[in-house]
Amino acid sequence: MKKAICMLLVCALLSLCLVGCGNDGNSDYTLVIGGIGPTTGVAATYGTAVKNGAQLAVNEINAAGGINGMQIKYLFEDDQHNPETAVNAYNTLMDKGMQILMGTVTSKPCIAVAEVAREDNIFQITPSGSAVDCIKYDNAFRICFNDPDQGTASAQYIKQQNLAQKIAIIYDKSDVYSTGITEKFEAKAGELGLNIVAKEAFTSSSATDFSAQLQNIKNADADLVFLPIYYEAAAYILTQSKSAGLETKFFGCDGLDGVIDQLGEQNAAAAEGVMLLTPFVATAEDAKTKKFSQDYKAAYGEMPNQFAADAYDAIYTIKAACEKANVKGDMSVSDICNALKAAMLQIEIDGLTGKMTWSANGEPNKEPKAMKIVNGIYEAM
Amino acid sequence: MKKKKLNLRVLLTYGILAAVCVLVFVLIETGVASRQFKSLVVPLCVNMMLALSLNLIVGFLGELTLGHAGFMSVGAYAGCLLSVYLEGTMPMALRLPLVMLFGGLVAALFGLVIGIPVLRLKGDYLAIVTLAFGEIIRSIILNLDFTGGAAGINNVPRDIYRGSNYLIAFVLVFITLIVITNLVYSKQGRAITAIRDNRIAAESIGINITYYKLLAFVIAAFFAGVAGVLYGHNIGQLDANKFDYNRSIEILVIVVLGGMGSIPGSLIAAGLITVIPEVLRTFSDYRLLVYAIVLIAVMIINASPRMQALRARFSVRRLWKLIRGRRRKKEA
Amino acid sequence: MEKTQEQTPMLKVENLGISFGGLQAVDSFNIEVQKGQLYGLIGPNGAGKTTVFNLLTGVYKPTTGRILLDGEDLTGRSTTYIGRHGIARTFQNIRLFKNMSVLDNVKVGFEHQYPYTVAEGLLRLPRYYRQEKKMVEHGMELLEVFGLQDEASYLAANLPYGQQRKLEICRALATRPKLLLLDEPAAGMNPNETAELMDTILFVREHFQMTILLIEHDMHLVSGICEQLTVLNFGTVLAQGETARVLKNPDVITAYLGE
Amino acid sequence: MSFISNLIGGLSLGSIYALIALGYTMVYGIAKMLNFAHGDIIMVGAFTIFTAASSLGGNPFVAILCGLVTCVILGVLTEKIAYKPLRGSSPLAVLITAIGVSYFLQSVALLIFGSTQRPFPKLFSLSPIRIGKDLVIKGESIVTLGVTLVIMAGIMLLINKTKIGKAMLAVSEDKGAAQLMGVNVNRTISITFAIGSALAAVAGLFYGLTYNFIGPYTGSMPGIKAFVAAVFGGIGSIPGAMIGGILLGVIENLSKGYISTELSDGIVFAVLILVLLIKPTGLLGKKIAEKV
Repeated sequence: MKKAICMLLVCALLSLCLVGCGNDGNSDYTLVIGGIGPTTGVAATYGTAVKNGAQLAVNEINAAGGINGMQIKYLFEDDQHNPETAVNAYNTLMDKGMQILMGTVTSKPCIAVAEVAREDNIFQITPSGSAVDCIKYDNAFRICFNDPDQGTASAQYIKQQNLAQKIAIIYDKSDVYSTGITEKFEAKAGELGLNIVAKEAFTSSSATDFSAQLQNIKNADADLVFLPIYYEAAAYILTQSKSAGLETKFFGCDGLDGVIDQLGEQNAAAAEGVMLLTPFVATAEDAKTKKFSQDYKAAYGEMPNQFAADAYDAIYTIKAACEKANVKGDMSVSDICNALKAAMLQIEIDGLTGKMTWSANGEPNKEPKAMKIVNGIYEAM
Repeated sequence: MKKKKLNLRVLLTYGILAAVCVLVFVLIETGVASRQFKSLVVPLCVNMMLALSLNLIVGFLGELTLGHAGFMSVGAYAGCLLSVYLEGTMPMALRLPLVMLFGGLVAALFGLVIGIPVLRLKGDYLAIVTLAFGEIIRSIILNLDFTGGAAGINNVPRDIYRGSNYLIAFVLVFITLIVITNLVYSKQGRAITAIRDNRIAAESIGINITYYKLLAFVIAAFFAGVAGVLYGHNIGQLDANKFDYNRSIEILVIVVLGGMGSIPGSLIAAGLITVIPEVLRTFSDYRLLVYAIVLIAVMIINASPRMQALRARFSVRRLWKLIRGRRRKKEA
Repeated sequence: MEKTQEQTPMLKVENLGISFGGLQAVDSFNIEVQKGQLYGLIGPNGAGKTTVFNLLTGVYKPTTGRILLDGEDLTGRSTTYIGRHGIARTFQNIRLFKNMSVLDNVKVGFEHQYPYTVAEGLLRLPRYYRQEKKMVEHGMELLEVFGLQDEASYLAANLPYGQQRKLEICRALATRPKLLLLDEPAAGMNPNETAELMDTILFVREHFQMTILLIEHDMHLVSGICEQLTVLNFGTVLAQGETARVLKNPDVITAYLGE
Repeated sequence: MSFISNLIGGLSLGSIYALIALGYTMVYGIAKMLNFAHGDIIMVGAFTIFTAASSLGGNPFVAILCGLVTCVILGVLTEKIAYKPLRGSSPLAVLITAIGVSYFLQSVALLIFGSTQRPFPKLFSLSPIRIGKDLVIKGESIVTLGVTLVIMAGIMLLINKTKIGKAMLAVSEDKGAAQLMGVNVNRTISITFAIGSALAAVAGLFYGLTYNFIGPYTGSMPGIKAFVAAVFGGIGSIPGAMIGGILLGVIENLSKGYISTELSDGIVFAVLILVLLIKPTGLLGKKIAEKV
């Protein structure tokens, strides 16, 4: 009998989420943009940045009259960096009448959602899902660079500038972003005749202590360490390499942006001389970035990172494409998607992360900028 | 007398579960159910299978393992890789059962190979060693080429997600439920429970401890493997990081929440643990906070000795007896 | 005396010994129990009686000596093997399968008598039903012998103490042993219960033609039913022989009463 | 040279594990529960010190005191609210509530401090020791190792020589019997949690000092590793936890240095399994012979 009651309880809960998600019907005057990303769990930093960065853009656009006269209704759901949860989040958003998807933030969940989004033929633009498969269908576009391109570009840049003879790599074995870049970097480096003397891995479960990796690099006598990783782990590596007396150059990709703030004033010295190829730096001097960084800091109490900038650009890209395609509130999700797909190839965005155009495969065409940290701020190289 | 009662309980579990399945089917097919509701169905079934199989080890054999997700991942990778390989060569109706069986068997094989050395250990030592094996499996998968490393496998056919194929998940849950129930109420199941209750006595009456421990371990691993294959064919991708010890702990939470050694308990708790975080989406930022509080509260209400005594006093069965007793008195 | 020569004894133990880290717990222990005999093993606390049982059932492996059951050498065999091949026991501190029903406790004892495979059980093939039915019938028969048939569906943990003891014997008998070892069956019982237990033990011997070796402190029980006795003191045999004679042995009296 | 360097790196990693494992074992050995939230109490301790140091003018001792007090109160409160009602039911039930508490603390920290990691204040300036050209020993590591040793000795003294220690031992053996002998079981368990949580605060301090960054999920991985270390050393054994922690760190670092950084997670666990198969009750665990 107790069992029966419990089973009923489960049913009641299930039906609660059944009832809880009705469509509010009259969406004539709003455009519903959904966002998905991790706002809890170990990847929460990235999801939160995207959520906030996009929110800033939405606020600006709504204050300025919206898109084609429609106000944006911006909904964001947590996926805990889990593909299964991401699909649940996606369906929840669909229940709430999402018309355009801005997401998801991390690669693996993004790939899972891309599969479902294609079936619905909803327009998807991911700010930061950098794995190749994230946008393998024609309804999906992205703002960030993809992983292989970053690997190739980094190797090319190091060769061109003749930055190093002996290169070491520290990468995150458990992360797609990191392994994706590393793979292509190695291939390109081999092609260009760069000498990789050490390839050191870590995983998400051992991402705080790098003494052994640094010792190995020291033994290999490398003069540059390539860091295709995010800034949190990089912060550990940089501080520990200082205290281990390792004196090499460090070179990273867009994931490294944010490292100055992560290190904070007390560890600022550790960031000196770090180089990175990135489309965005929060301390850049142009008016747009300045305003964005100020607004972001005012609203959320910390400096924006590249994720926030990508998300901000994603919303403005959606705006531009909608205006180009003259998207109207009464269009179906699929119609919007078809219109936007065409429009994406025609627009050009001058965003925080550079001037972008898109090709039909969904990849952005933009130039990374090479930066170097000097006296605690980024300087173009 | 006793036999009948037992059958009744089992049949009641089957019946209620079947009724729920039919209800869910009707809700989805008539379009009443939301998409969120539909997308929860298969993850719920996966959790039910995992919980039922882990319950065999934790609840009936009485050993704590923290590596169940490891078996799930082995099965998932084996089954899904085979499925990718076979896709296009045979119809889904043939391929799916084949790859599920394959995934389950590979996981069972791992259960056997790992079980032989580790089942000598007891209690927390066994827990740690199984956790270690789970992490070793993850580490190996991340380092192998054919498993895709960190990128995982992204082209698993998403058969289960499509159309009404979630019904396959229902069938699998039923198979798991029936097999586990049949095992528990058989000679082998009694031996397994006897080992839990008193290993020394069980040994003294000629029960082969190692054999039965392995049997429980292997069958549990088998269904964890099948659950993994089901998971892969729903989400379309595999990622070794999603099968870490946290996942094992999540399954353990379900088993303990539902009551160790309680089969319907596992089913109900799987429902709660899958559905609650989604229902709590309305709390947005406070979602996991509320989830934590709910988990602690349910645990205390469900398992604390004082609450159990209280519940026994006000149980439906007791009330029923009371009413019947009165009626009898009246008749007299 | 002639009898022993013409038939093999049910249990023959030669020169059995074990030491735990230098401590000789049992030393050159010899015993011969004939078929159908009721044999007592007594001795002061810590004399090594339970250790002998643990040696006989393979819980401990002896450092010296041999154990022969009905002619078969069981020395060094596993507990499981011995349990399966003819020695069943009860425990000083009752060890039932507490969260299982009374009937199930007995059915577990049928481990090797009504076999069916895992597949037959999982698929509920005919043999499963046949064998389960036999187990229930046989189990209920056994329970009836001990007057436990009405409690068959109770959880073992919920039985009163005396009935738990009986159930343990019942479970041991379910394995169809050649030799039954009872470890202090009367512990914690009042005189009435002990008297009843004595009847039960005698009945078991008659009904199942069982050979029984028992450890007991209760001298009333020992002198009442045991035909032969071995007295252990500090791990060695102090006296051996017919009950009445052994109990009169001055060494035994000293060992029990102190000097 | 590089071997010694790797060894020193391992020792410094291991001493952090050991420090956490000591607190873990304290609760584990006496209250007989796996406190999965221990790692998160470390995180709370670190954040409290972080907050106190940045808002109370930066006196390190005041900040540390704040951390200690907060953790002790938190530890005792969680025991009273979340664990005590479950005393007497299965130890696994308590394990699950501990996981709930762990989620709870993480979510609260996430809501208050956000997901971004924070740089931990350098409360003391400890200069590294250089031996020769290549050998560098971090000051923090030496202090951590020293503090861990002192704490280990302290706990052993407390347990073996004081009245409350005897009470703890009694409670760990048999709660019911201890109660009958006049031991106040509730108080003893509260004190155990208080000490365990205070140790967590200390661990939080040294974790922060050594690794420089803290976030809401900082505690979970070290928590698991410490659990592993405690079991590795033998459940309930204080020196076992210490040795288990240090060995875990050393094995981890040497396998990274000499075998493969890519497989190091797996190697560490493989060594652990091997050791446990040879010594099924851990390095220093007592072999409890079941009385038949």
